[in-house]
Amino acid sequence: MASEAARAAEAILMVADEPVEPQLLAQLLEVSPARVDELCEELAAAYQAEDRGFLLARVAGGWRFQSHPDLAPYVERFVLDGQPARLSPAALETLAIVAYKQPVSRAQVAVIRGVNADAVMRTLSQRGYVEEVGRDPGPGQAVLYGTSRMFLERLGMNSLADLPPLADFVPGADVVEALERGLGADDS
Amino acid sequence: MASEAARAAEAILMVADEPVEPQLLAQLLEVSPARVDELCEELAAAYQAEDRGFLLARVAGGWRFQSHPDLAPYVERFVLDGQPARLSPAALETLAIVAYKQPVSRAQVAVIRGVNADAVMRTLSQRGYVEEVGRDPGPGQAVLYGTSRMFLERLGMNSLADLPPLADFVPGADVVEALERGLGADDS
Amino acid sequence: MVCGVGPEATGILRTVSYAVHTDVYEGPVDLLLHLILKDEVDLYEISLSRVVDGFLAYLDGLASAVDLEMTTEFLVIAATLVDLKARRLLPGPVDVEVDEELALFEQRDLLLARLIEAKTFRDAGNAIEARSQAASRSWPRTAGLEERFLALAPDLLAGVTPADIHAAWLRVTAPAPPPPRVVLDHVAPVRVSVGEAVDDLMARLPGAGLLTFRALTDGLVDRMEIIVRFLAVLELYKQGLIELGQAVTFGDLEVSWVGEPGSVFAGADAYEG
Repeated sequence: MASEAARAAEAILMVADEPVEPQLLAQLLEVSPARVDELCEELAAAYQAEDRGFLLARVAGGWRFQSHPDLAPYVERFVLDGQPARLSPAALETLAIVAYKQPVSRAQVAVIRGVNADAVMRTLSQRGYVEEVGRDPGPGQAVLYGTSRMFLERLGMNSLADLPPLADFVPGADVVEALERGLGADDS
Repeated sequence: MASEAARAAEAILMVADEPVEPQLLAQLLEVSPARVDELCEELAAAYQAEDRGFLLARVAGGWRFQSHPDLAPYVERFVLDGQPARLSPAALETLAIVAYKQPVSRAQVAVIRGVNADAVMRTLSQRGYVEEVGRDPGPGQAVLYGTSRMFLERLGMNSLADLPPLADFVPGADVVEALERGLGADDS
Repeated sequence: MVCGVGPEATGILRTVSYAVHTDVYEGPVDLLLHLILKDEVDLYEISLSRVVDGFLAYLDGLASAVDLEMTTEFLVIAATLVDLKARRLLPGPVDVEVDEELALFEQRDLLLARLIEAKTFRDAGNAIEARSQAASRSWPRTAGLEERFLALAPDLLAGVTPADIHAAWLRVTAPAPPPPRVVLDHVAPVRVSVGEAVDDLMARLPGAGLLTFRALTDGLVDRMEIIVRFLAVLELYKQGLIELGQAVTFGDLEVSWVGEPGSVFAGADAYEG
């Protein structure tokens, strides 16, 4: 017999239209947030063991039901909205800078990219991936940007801590060597 | 091991906002409508046997997931405590765009607001303030939205003509001046 | 000879639509940088000036609809190429002091650090794309409340008046701060081609003996014009018409005329028109 709290969590998550935070679930179920995470993890494991066509996932700070990625070919045909258009390489690079350096101003992004970043930043905020998160306290009070909740949802991540460490992308010795050769460093 | 068709049905029903007719499911799963009903009945029985907090029900000619009636007290608490009590400024702005520009697609709303409007539009339509009023005849056949009868009632209006007309907007003196300059009115 | 485009390069092909056409190379400019870094194209063999001139002509041809993203991408790559090429063409640290050698290393390290940073974020961006592609295979449940609970839900329009809707409309359609202008000042007004810059240098240098690069670019404020001028200097250096020197690290680049009187610029025909 499933526990009342687990069943209540299933019922609430079924009518929620966005991820539900463990704190809220805890308050509604009268258990601790840690217990909520435990319950939801048990449920998620059960669905997986039963080979269900859906999952319970922790996304953007909360729990939500979603379709199993295996079944994308079927769901695709059902969902009328097309997938959002892909981002250009320049936009992706800029998004990565915002994701890892946030909060960050447009000027700071421009310094790293070596080019004006206004157009790309506008695209990213129009698509809902980045948003204003504050103002630089220094002179000029530049607008500071960070990634949005939608960014986490689109990436299926619970929090920014789920981003792979930036160090993973620092080029390896072979690439650095090639770059150095390009700069003529092997003369000496 | 669950059958592919049963899993696909679970995935589709999980992401559907409304009951899905067996005919549509049959087409997507490439089985007969009778087989769809059989599959869904099996799934519904399994959820019941597992004592889940949700059920698969046949409603209004289609199948849908919904919360188990047993757990209504929890869901009610979620509705009362877990949902915002008023429209956010962003939602109000979106509603204003739909009110004045209807019929309008989500993409058009996003362009006017400058940010993605999907989540807000979903809330507004779930609350019944806006509704589908047609499809764009152009390619893609985007869903077009308008305000609902409930919107009029809640705002105490008889018709959209009761909205303050946009022409009431009187541009400031500087704007008028700029317009006149632009039209060459100062030549005379 | 024209370089082939290997399959590993196809990922780069989509990034920049401006193509380079020179005797040694034809293809997207981003790929060119990639190949140079892989030592598959000799930097000496590429006429950077033709790449830049071609791009400027291309921008002119576009008239109004300039793709800002592509333009800025090109400038980054062109600047990196110029930097790379300058480092190869400038006299090496033959008998410099240890201090100066260290400073040279530092300078090189700075550029290297920038390249590594750029590559790091490009790869991180690709990882974000891969995650987003994987995540997009799952769709969230968004069905929301069943009808029987809707009556319980607080009326979000409580207290909202038609005037509020009107005010919200005015707020959202208020003239935004002027849309960021597509600033092409750094590209469009440059009417001086590398060929013209070469002509100008050929006119000034023989009589002057030694001039600093600073003096040669005096009065130029536009970064692109300075780059064009620098490319012209490099072309003359390649022809053996000038010597380049730098008395102090980070000091002024000195340009001295060593060509015979009456020398003509051999590559001049490449710049006609």
